[in-house]
Amino acid sequence: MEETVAHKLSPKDFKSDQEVRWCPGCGDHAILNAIHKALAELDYNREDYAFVSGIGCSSRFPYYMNTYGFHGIHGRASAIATGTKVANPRLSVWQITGDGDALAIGGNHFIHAVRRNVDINIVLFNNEIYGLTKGQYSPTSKMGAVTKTSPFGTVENPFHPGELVIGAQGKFFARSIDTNIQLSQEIFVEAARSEGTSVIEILQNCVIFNDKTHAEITDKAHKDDRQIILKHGEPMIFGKNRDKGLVLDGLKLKVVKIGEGGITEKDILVHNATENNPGIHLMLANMRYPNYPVALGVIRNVTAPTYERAVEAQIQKVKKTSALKCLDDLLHSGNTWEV
Amino acid sequence: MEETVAHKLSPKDFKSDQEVRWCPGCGDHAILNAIHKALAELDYNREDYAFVSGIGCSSRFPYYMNTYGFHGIHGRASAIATGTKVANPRLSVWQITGDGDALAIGGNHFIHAVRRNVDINIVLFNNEIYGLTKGQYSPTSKMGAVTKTSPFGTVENPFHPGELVIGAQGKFFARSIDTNIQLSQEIFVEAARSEGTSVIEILQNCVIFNDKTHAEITDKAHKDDRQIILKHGEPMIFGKNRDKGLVLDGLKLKVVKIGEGGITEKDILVHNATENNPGIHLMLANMRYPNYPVALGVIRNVTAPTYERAVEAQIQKVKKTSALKCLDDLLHSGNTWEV
Amino acid sequence: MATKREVIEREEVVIRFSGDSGDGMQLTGTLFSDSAALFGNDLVTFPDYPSEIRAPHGTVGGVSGFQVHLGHTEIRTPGDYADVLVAMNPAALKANARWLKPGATVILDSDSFDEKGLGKAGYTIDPIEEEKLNDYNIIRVPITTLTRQALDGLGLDMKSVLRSKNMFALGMVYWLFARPLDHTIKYFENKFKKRPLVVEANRRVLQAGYNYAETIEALTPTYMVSPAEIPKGTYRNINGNVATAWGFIAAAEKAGLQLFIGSYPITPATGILEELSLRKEFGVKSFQAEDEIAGICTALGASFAGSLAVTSTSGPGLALKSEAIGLAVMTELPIVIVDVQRGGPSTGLPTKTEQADLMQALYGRNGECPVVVIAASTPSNCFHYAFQAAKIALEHMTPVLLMSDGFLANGSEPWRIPSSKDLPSIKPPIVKEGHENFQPYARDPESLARLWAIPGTKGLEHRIGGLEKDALKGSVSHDPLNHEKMVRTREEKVQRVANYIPKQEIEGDQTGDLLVIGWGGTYGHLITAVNEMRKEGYRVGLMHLHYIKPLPENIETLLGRFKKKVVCELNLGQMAGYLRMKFQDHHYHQVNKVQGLPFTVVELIEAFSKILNED
Amino acid sequence: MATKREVIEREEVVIRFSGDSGDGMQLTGTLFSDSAALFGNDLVTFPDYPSEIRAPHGTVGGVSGFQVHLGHTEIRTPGDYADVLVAMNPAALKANARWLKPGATVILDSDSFDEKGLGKAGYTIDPIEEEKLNDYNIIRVPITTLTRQALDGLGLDMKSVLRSKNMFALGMVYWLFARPLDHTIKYFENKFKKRPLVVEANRRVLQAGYNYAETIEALTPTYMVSPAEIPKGTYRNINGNVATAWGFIAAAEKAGLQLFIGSYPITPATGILEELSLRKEFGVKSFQAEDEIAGICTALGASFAGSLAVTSTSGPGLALKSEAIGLAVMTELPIVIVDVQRGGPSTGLPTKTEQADLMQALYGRNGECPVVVIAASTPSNCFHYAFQAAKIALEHMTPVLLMSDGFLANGSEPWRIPSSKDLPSIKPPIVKEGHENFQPYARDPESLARLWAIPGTKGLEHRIGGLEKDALKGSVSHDPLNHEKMVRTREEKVQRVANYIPKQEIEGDQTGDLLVIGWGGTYGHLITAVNEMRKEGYRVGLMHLHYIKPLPENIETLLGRFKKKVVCELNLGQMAGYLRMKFQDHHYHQVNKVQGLPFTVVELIEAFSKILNED
Ligand SMILES: Cc1ncc(C[n+]2csc(CCOP(=O)(O)OP(=O)(O)O)c2C)c(N)n1
Ligand SMILES: Cc1ncc(C[n+]2csc(CCOP(=O)(O)OP(=O)(O)O)c2C)c(N)n1
Ligand code: SF4
Ligand code: SF4
Ligand SMILES: [Mg+2]
Ligand SMILES: [Mg+2]
Repeated sequence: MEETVAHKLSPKDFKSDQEVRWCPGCGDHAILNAIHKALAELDYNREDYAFVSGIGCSSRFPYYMNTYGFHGIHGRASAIATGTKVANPRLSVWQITGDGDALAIGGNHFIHAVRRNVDINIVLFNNEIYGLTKGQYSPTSKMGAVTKTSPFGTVENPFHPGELVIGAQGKFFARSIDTNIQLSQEIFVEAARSEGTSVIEILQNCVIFNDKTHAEITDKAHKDDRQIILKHGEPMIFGKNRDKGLVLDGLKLKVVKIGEGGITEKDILVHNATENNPGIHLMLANMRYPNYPVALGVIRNVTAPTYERAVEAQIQKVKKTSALKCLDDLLHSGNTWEV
Repeated sequence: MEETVAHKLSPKDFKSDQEVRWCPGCGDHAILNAIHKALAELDYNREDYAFVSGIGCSSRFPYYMNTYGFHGIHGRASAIATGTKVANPRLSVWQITGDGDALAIGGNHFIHAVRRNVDINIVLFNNEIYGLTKGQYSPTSKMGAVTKTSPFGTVENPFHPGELVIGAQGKFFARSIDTNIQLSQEIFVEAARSEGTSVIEILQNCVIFNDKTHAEITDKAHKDDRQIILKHGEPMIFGKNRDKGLVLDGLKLKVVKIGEGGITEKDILVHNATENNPGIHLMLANMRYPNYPVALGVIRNVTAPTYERAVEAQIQKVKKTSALKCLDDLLHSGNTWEV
Repeated sequence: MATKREVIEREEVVIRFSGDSGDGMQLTGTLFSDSAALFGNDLVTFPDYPSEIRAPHGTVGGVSGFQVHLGHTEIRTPGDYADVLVAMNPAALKANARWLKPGATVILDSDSFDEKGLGKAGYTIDPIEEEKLNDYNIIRVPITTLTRQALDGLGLDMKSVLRSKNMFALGMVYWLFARPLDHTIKYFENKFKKRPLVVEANRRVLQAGYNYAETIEALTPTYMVSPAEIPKGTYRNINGNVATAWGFIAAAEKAGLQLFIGSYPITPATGILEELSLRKEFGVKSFQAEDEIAGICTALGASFAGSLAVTSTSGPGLALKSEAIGLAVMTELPIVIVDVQRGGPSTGLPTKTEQADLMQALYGRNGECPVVVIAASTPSNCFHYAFQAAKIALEHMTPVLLMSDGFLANGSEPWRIPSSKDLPSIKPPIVKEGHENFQPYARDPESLARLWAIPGTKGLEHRIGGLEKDALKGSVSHDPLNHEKMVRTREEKVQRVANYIPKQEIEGDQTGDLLVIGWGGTYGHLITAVNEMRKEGYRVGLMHLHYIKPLPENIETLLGRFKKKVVCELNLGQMAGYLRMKFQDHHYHQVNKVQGLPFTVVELIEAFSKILNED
Repeated sequence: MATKREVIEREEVVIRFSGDSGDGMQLTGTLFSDSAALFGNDLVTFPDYPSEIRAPHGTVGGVSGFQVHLGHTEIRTPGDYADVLVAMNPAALKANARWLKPGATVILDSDSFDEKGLGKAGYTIDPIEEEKLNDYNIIRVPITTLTRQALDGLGLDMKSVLRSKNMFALGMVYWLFARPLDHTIKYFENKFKKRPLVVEANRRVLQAGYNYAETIEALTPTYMVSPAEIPKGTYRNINGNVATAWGFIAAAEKAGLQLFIGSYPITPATGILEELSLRKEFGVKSFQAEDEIAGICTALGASFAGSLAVTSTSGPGLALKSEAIGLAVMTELPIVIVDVQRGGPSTGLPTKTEQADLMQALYGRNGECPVVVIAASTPSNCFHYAFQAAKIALEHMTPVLLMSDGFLANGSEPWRIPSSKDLPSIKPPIVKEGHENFQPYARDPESLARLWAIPGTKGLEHRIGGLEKDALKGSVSHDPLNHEKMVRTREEKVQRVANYIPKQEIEGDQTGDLLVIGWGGTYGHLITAVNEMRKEGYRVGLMHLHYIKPLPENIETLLGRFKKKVVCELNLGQMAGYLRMKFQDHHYHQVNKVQGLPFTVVELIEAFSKILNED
């Protein structure tokens, strides 16, 4: 619930007095930057923000925000954030988490928050590694990744956060890249304004333990051809020359070249983030290089009732009809007798 | 890995000497029955089965099997089963679990087992309630369900097990109904023969705390019109008169009547359980009454490498190349010096 | 109604209803005890049921029981041995025969004592023979048949008919105690407002049982238990779980805060969550979490947001919450964690009572991680201690562990209803907008409670978390001396709670030969045993501990007043160990029992006598 | 190489390398200690680093240190105070100045002592002034500049150039101790086989540092520390985590079982999982689980399937494993749980050492839930105690908790390599096909270990689980007396382990005035302090406990031999409390420290003297 703000805030109003302790070059710095900017665009008072996190490099985030903050324990941020939001729905609650924090130890709370559609914004810093513990593989590390606990390569399929979110009935999923501050900022604003659980995956670079893990996609030379930035209501066009696009081929997506084989711009799929049926969003979220460009932007943004409002509504309804108004009423309800 | 069995086993060989302690009329009895029959069809020796469970009415299951059994703690069966299978891939490992056990407290281990594709068979007894603790809602209870902990109705979206399995990269998902012993048995056999994590959801009736929760679908009078039993390679036809079918309408499934509007049998979709792209399986798993018939049978069965085999393979590979053959080699590896 | 009754006046009587899990014994017992309470008796009840929902019909494992101890005098325990046993089948007899007083009255459903029934219960010869009950007052009644007859023509299906057998037995028992039926009939009228047929059926069967008892005359003598002389006031029956839930509602009202409970169902604690889920009219936010960890973590989030936060569980769930309790200790947020203990270890005996989580409550966390530990001791005083737990948590900014157990949770007793205005106030150290030089870890110099600035309060934005905190600013600090200071401060803060709680009292003799020490749900049995001993001329006192960490400051003085001390617990000696750590200079005897059952008064008296007679 | 050296012979020297987290101090220290070990010195190392990966450059919070204590005599601690400090920046000086011996040598990178560097470290005046180091041997060297010059023309990028500064400092230190460079050069040749440029760069800078030290002559006198006189044998350096991992590999080989580890990374325990993940050649199945609960539960599944099962963690992870440890106790499956303790409570001080998980290890579970608790005391004896933990778990069919800590885990020392054939055998009670009348809870009458029938074994199919078990059949039992019997049996089984472990020994005086009692990673400091006291004529003994539950049977006798006892721990007194519970008749003094740091020998001696001088 947005309240009137006395003076417009600026990004630096959100910087805390704590020294930022991430490694130089870490992608986290840029994300912090984007959040500072996004909050300055939103209409909450500073005291109405609560940043909640688990444990990990990324989870140090709340210390760097001049708002209320709660640096939790590993994996439990979704639960803490849920409790905070349900207790006080007027707060703007943000969960900051890593791929390990959210999807390894915290996987269960994560999918349950998404299922319940609690109105929190979950920013998932996906560096495909455990940074803070110095370089073990995570549930998003690519199959075969060589890390300190997989010296011969991992033998497990990674989770794809978007796919898991949809499997858990997610209503909002977006993706950005640490270095694309502008896009991240836009997404954060849209996420904050959308009610319900918003999950934003940020492809983040850990310079120390997993440098360049996203380089195939983020590399300057190729990024325009390997990324597609989706915008609701706009055709799915990408490429350095904006001459590539996505179409449906049966039940699958296909990359086509505009102008080749008779394809024109109007053959290209138009992105509808608000479509309730998750089928196409699942396909978009799952697109991977080299077969497809990787989708960025808001992939899914569907309106649905939020958990904390339903809780409040139920309370209001019962309050209206119940005969019990105070503790004494309760104590004397039902069978009593005098001695 | 199947071994030679001296004599063919019969269902009653799998009955343990323990009294079955479920309520009379509970759907669990029929499922037990179906498993006894399915095992008699398979080619494992009795001592090569391990049944692992969590806590719940359903989780008492291992006591009723004359095989190796491990009644674990609430929610952790997927992890225990994973450890058992990885430690000894020759065992046929079955996890028996409830909707609370697997999807509430056990949700994380569940999705991680599915992601890793460990070759275990997970039988999920979905009665949409916590039976053993006497009737609280579960993560699969329908929105609005009135239970002991939701006296005014729940306000949360239920998980759909099939959808969650696909979100976690599931390779095998099937659905049956407690009372359809024949179908359950067939599915169990197919699940056991398919390598990787097989998840089988059984719509189970809890006569005491959630009686008739699936009745809309299972009711004899309507079941043929409200269920569709999918078989790989066969058209998706259903209905008392087998005159209804499924077709694709853009990206969505549609129910049609054969013979109406020019629709003939060959227009009906043919079920391909082995299609890697999960899109259509997601739609099939998500079909719900009254818009659609509920899909039963094996909805998805895709071949992929299993975790435990990859682990073994990596060990074999390293063993071949490593210079260290025994403990003494290890102790003396690297820098040592004499005094 | 002309039969003349032979009536015996009794100070107290114990009756046990017992039958198959599906026979409705819990309801029967509850209805009987409600009537007894309305009549003015003091009473204590004890439900005892298997962990399966419906264990195999007719087997000993499937027997469900409900014991009621009612009296003209003060009643403290559900009674060791029964005067009257209702046994709906042979298994019920088998399970309970050893708990009968010599010569007790046993009402049997003779219809169920057929070959099949006897076989299922494992009887090979005549059960009365096998149990050596020949001299007892055995009343064989074809309850099933008579119930069927009573309902003849009403058009009920057989399942419903059989389901009302219990009302026949209850009717007989009402006659036996000369109690009116109206309360029970009213219960059905209320409960089945929209199903008059069900009301009528229950009424008919109840009346039939009553009439039958009157007719057969086998039940003379009947018992007369006059109303108890207890303090004036308005009373109600209450069990421990409901009392706990209401204690929190009371505390929230007194503190002016919203009540939030984040919990996951687990026997025997679920009742607390269930009761609070009903209380939406008080704005209670009850959150059924995906697991116990989420239960406490959502509660911590709510505490951070300014609610009175509670999480309730039993032993295995407490184990899961360990790590998050550590976070509560480090962030110094108020929260109450309720542990309704059950038989352990592991899943153990989920429906049985035990006191073996004490060490876990005190120490089951990584690092030096002190919390306040409080234990209730009767079903009704769960209200008081839940209230106190919340008050301490909020005023001292600390997690508080409230210990209950299966015996308290499900047991019930009449409770004199307090008035909201007589409850103490609760004043958490909440800071408001405009507070100058706010430091999140600045403390009240007396209590050492830190200040509580709630999100939404302008100008007090700050960050908390699980890493070690700077002693004032609350920011992360790795400074060695700050760490030592904070470790000692957290411990000291908990110790200082001792300045805010009542001194320990001793019941019975204030000095003497034997000090009985107990805690938790054993209170009723201990005080009864102590009183019996004193009647026999022994000089015995009872020190029943409610505040366990910190202990009241006068404990050591009190210990010195008795020659011998004995610590009685339903575990292997956890409180005894704790006292040895704290007050090493005293010698402690132990009485321990780990059977998933309460003590019996008889075994306590025997143990005390033995200790007194040793040198 | 013509300069004549002024050489001082020293029994022992302490050197500390210190710089920014990114300065490679851990590697520098490790290389130095490897060389010292190869040279024949005895030594102990102690790494000390912040919990951020790269805390802000140049700040005190971001300083990473590595201390080496080497000697001609037996070395037991990393040393309280340093003879030589290498400080790569002002923050490193600031963080370590208080740990210098009077007159110590300090090597500074003068390039980093510019205004910016001083500011970041919080120096406002000349640091030498501020730290009162004027009388110290301060060697200012423009290390950055000299490194750059040494690499001139090699074509390295600036980042790589700066990254090899540490080798310049190391080269200087090698000269200072007259140690050869070849071991370190070989290390680089091996490590960067495919990057000869990197090898060359490191070699050049190392040599440059060496040469520079020789040239400036500021470093005279140099130290001569002769090889130690230690038992003959083959030695290697080993840290506690690797030693632990190898202990399990050894146990698996001796037991003829597959080794399975199910773990989740957590500082400072991760090294065990990492080391075992490397050991595929021994068939180790290392499973990185999704969390700590899955870590232990997969291990339990593997134990059920017949593996030697291990799970490793630190305090917060142990808290999460509590419930599953209960399951292991109830199912009586063998498993070793390693707890590498760190500063707590909650997330606490993750990279610092502490001993505050003892109570959690002993009691942190619901119900009466006994496990064997063992603690290692030096980096290298982690091998022995891991082996013993596995042996006890397997032979007694019980969970065993092995306690280590951050100090042991990361610290290293030379270790005389044992031979596989000298290790004891391990014989778990595995039953084979054809075993007659198999009962899953039948026990060895001596040890009370139950039989172990492994899935896949024909004819021995059975079920286990967390509900209370029938004493023989292992099926579910709610029988009250069976429960009491099983609770006592599980406790007794753990107690009987005392019959299979060595008697407790005392080091130093066998009777006397003061018995110092310790456990875990404090051993080195305690024995050094005890030896110092004895040199001064006091009659002091050290009782360092490795077997904590059960305690060896002769403890009480030993306690009686000393007038005073003092329990020394890095917590608030957990072992002291435990001893009070167990041996109430003795009075225990306490020395406690909770700063995330080991004891210093000096503070121990001071505390002991005080206790001895009190009456
Ligand atoms: C209960 C518990 N288990 C394990 C840890 C150790 N731990 C801290 S952060 C972390 C993983 C961090 O990875 P991620 O969430 O991806 O964050 P990143 O550091 O990469 O930003 C682990 C395993 C812990 N602090 N607590
Ligand atoms: C740690 C823990 N938390 C809670 C419980 C209580 N508990 C036992 S079973 C159960 C839920 C059972 O529901 P489900 O898994 O759906 O099984 P069902 O009984 O319906 O077959 C719960 C909450 C427990 N035993 N352990
Ligand atoms: S270790 Fe990686 S994720 Fe962590 S702060 Fe450094 S660069 Fe960032
Ligand atoms: S309570 Fe429900 S699920 Fe449990 S045994 Fe009875 S009918 Fe089955
Ligand atoms: Mg990460
Ligand atoms: Mg269920």
